[in-house]
Amino acid sequence: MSEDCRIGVYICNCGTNIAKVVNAEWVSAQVSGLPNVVCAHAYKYMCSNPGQELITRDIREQRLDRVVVAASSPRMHEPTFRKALEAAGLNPYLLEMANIREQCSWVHDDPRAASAKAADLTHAAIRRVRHHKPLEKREANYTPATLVLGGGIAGLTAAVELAEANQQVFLVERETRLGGNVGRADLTAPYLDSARDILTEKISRAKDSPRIEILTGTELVDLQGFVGNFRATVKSAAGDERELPVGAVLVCTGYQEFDATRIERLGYGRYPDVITSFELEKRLAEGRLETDDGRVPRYVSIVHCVGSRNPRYHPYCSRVCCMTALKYGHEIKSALPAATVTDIYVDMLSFGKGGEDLYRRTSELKTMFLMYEKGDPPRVRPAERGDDCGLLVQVNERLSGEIIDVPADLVVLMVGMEARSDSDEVARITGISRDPQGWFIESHPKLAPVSTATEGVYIAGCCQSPKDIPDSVAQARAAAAMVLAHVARGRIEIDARFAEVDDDLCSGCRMCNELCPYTAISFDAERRRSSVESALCKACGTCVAACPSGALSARHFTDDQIFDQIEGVLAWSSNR
Amino acid sequence: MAERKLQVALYWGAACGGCDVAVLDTDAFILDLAAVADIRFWPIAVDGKYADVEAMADGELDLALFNGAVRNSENRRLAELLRRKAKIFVALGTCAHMGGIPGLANGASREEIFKRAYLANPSLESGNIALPAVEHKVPAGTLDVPEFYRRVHKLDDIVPVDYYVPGCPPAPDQVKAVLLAVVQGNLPARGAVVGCSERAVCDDCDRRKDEKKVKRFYRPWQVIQDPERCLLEQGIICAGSVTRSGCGVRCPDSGMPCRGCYGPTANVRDQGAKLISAVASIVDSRDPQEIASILGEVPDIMGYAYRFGMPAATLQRTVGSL
Amino acid sequence: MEFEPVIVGFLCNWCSYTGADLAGTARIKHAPNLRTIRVMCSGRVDPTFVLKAFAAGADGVLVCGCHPGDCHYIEGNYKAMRRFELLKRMVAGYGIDERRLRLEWVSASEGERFARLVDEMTADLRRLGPCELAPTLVPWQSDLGTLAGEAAAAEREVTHG
Amino acid sequence: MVVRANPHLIDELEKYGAQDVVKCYHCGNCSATCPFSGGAYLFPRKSMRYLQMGLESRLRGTLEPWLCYYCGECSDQCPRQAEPGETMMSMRRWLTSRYDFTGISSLFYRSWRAGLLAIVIVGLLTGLGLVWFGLARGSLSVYDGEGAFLPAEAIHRFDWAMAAVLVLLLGINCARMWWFTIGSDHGLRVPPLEYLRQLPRLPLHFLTQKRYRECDRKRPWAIHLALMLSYLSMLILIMFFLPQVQQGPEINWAVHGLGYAAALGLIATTVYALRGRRVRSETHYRHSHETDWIFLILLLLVAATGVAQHVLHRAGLPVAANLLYVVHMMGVVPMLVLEVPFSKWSHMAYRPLAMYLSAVRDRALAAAAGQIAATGQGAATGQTAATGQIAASRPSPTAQGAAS
Repeated sequence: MSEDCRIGVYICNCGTNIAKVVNAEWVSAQVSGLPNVVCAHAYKYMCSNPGQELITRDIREQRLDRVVVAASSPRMHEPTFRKALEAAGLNPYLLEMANIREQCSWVHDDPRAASAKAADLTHAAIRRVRHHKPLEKREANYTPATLVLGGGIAGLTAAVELAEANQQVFLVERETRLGGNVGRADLTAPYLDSARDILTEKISRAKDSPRIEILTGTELVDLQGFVGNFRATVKSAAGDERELPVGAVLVCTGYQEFDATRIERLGYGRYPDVITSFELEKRLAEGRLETDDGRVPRYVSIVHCVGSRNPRYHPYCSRVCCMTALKYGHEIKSALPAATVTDIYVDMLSFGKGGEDLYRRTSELKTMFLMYEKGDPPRVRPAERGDDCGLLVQVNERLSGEIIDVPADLVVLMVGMEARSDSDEVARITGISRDPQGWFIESHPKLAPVSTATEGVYIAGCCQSPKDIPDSVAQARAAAAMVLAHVARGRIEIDARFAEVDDDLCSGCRMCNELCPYTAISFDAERRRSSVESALCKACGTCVAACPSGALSARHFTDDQIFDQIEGVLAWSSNR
Repeated sequence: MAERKLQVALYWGAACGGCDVAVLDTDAFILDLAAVADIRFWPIAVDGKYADVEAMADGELDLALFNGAVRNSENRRLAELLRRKAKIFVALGTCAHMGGIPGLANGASREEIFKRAYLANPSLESGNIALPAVEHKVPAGTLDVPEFYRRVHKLDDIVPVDYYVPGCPPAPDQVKAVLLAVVQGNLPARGAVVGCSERAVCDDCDRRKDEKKVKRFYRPWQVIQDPERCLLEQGIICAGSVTRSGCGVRCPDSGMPCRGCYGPTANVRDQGAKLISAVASIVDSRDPQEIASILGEVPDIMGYAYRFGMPAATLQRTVGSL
Repeated sequence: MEFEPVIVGFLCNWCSYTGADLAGTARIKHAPNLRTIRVMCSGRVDPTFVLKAFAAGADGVLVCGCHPGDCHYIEGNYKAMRRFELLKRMVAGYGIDERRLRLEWVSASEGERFARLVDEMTADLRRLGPCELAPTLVPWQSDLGTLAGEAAAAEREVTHG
Repeated sequence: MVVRANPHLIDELEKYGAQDVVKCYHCGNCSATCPFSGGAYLFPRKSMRYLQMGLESRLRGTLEPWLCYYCGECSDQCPRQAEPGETMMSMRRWLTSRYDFTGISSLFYRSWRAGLLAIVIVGLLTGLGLVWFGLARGSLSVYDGEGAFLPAEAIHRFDWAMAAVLVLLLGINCARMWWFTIGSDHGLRVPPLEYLRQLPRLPLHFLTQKRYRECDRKRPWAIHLALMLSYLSMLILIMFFLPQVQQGPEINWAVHGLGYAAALGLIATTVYALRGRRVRSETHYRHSHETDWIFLILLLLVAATGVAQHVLHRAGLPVAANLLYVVHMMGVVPMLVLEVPFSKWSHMAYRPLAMYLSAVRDRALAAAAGQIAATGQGAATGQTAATGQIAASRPSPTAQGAAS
């Protein structure tokens, strides 16, 4: 604490916004006698230019080295007043704000109680600001190379996009071929274009680009460093390791399909004519739409939501299956016009461009649509003697309330998407968090859909959640744009607020190591000390709260600052 | 004439006597000490009367070592007296430092303690039930008994303390080092905790520390422990991480978790709060029910958190509420 | 005059503090008894802060964070949840009524919920009265009378019982 | 009970005029917009569902198609242009063919050519018979009285004989309708008195079409009522007053006045309907099955020739009048013989009967629910009781109609 610091206190009337309920003059009088307070003013509009000039003038003339502004929420005007401090040559972090508008005058009616609260909050700010220290933002270089993890449609798109902008790309794919799950499909919904056409174009552009180094049969085994300065270690199938210096990592690792044998009553694995959507894709692509024993199916039943939207398996919607199933309706009908197609679904989710139209067109092909209760999937059993079909699908049909048997020669299961079984490993290496279903979590569901908690690591495609090709491509391009924005700036700025370890106090207990969601804390096994990589730290302070020996501290949210704030808000309440 | 000998007093307040034994455990050193010091007052080892101390001039003693907490008016009287008479007043051992084991009595009110000790005790004999009274009239006159305070106090709640030597008991080597420092006049700034490390026990503990994630907590007897691995990682609540080192890692080395007798490190304000914060932080679950059931296995939170420091805790328990 | 409790609130910057600001911009009136301290994350709330607030005279402490799964720092609120599990037992161990300490999830959009939460807790604390801690070094003769009566009763029990 | 789906039922119904059933995705707008849908009778959606799923036995047992008058509101509101109104219409055709035990109905609906051929054959046979009968007994130049070519008494007897046959055929079909909808439902116990108690509904609905009036659109009801009353008047005149009708040449206003009004009504409404169907002026005219055209043209033909022979008779042209009378009868006979039991005219009987049977069914369900509640079985069979209570507390539109 700076014992002899000089604090200026400014209480804003905000026109009548604050003054209507809070007596700013009274608050000013209350705090003016507090230790270290050199001057205290109430003013009409602190955020106005004259208001800011009041601060800058006092800083110069009264040699202030701390400033408290009691006004609106710091979320609103902290940047404004920090600039004012900077303008007067004071470090911007020597400011503290008391929120007496949003959290006081706007929500209270009683002037007496509101003024008392405003005084308490201002008092706390004064107590706190004494512990503030000048903090400096820092900068680091940015390595203009990018690691793209995964060679599916999202990874290919991002890699090509970055290469077109003259950036070096390392495209790492665990499998031996590029293309991912899109490469397993025949046609795409809703316009029935060939999946192969879509892919071939991307793959050849990637292969032709001199800026893309394609590393198939390779996986990421380690990632160190921070945004702009990562060191990625990749390992080939042969066991060769290689370190790649990159500025950003795009994770596009995709999904895996649900294992349909888990839902026993669907009969997958028991009856050869119960097949998955991917198996049907293969038959369609080969032009061999027939049953296991080579017959032409007269009845084809398509069961939706296999593994999806079912609390026992996956609660979410896999998003592409409805459209794919409708697509099958078309493909089956065009291959076998006499066949009857039955779509057994939970809800038909035909959102998005062209979706509703595909649904309508498929229903016009006389597809029979049956609705089942989620959590009560249909039961498949062999047909009885005398039936004109191989299987019977028993459906508890929701719209009619009837239990019906549907004839089937081929049952197609629309297996849902699930997080890859290795997603935990990828998440651990790259410092991404996963939701309870294993999907990678974005920074903000609406405003930062491809960023992650680790700056410089982006996600695109189905590794984030199930999505269709257009959405995957859009995300991939968005992630590429995020990378290019960093490249354009050339350098990265590191926040002045972060946690730090006092090396003299750390006993190497490792309590904090696993707490950091950003893997900013590393442990030096030789010295037996933990340390924080400040560029990775986002200043949440959870490690500080846990540190049992008080070796960790949070810059700008230190224990001292908060303790004095606690004392400050309560100092007057007991004798008021 | 030889240099003036060091004038020394030792006293015990609410204590078990272990600290006095720790002083004796310095073995032959105590004789060396006697060579350079006059032990003016040490009730456990040397005969002496309070009146002798009262008769001393203020500041006449160079060093007073006070072990034990302040439980009653006699403890207080002697603490104040020795403080006045001594140039250097040292809180020796955990009880004087933080309240120690006697401090656990702050978990109960004075009335509860009295009831248990004097009214509802199976060993009481009929016709012999009495409560201690400060003054008691007998035919020969009035007997006075020290007043039993509402709660146990650490020494510096009562009088200013110059140095703290933590430990229950302090390690003899550490006691020796402190005495030597006084003799040699090689003392740190007043108010310091001496005879220990700035870091936590983990720093000196040789057990292997990995990443901490705990799914279940055990009491030491419930599990066969890996002697090489951090006890906390095995689910045994060890206070080593919230406790100053200096003891020589005696407990963890012998398979028992640290109980925290050396007190918190300098930056930690509340050892118990930090212990629960750290222990809870490493629970490996995000499910509220599972978290509750894992942490539900931890018994007697107040005992674990404040085994040696209840009188030094941030909050002092409301009287009579338990 | 009716007793007015003082509540110290630790609000996370991203959800709860923003939610409290939203209550302001929406002019949702609520009790003026909360004194907010902004922290970056509910995971920053060291149990010591809560004990300190009680020790400094707070009648109640409210810790607010993002809803589980919604934490700006991914899972800081889960750590707050875990610590709270032991902290509430510790606070009870101090003899403090459990209603004086609450951990609640308030998102950035829950201005209304925040306001009702503050009202509800204020009302609870008004009923409970001030949170008092142990006075120090109080002479014990004051309650000797009651214990002496009990001693006499115990004596009779042992003699005749 | 598990029922087998028949994916081909839709194909079958398409022959009866079903349109775009496959487009329906069960949003329920149609049922929400229909003023009659409610209680135990939710349509058109439920019927659409049975049809899409091919639950033939379920569909055969429903009364819903008959409770619909095809105002067309549902088809207009359908977001997918699935034409529920027209589907209900086609289901009425299909049900007519199911009620008919001879299979003739099915044949006519599935092949309009066969229907037309039958009409032509019956018409020709009628013509030949009447000419043979007329020439054997009287003279072509005498219209009425002594030596008349087609004496009114003889025609009257013929009409009654024909009517007896038709009533018998229709009666059997009505009995089958009862069996499909109520009789074969073993879970349903109808208190016999209810059949009597609900009986007044039959003439009420037959004569007033009062339910049709409850549709939001009034014009179709007015046209339908005019057509129906005109036809009924004409039927009464012919069945009971044929000799008086045929007397001439003077005009007996007591009889003929009604006849003129009826003829005018018939001609005006059929012309209106034909024009409507041609230009698709209203929703329910948008789709026309071949049998609709045949029916309307035949009706117009019969009405026109009836008027013409009457006028010619008054004009003192007995030969022409007699010849036209034969032509008239060549239309009347096939119209009655083929349309009444086997085709469109049968709805005259089925629709009021459906109103009546649905009311009976409602009462039976309400009684069952009451009994369950009274015997305290409600707790054990909560589901049934609850369903029953819903049926009881929310009477179907038919029951409401009766109450008002």
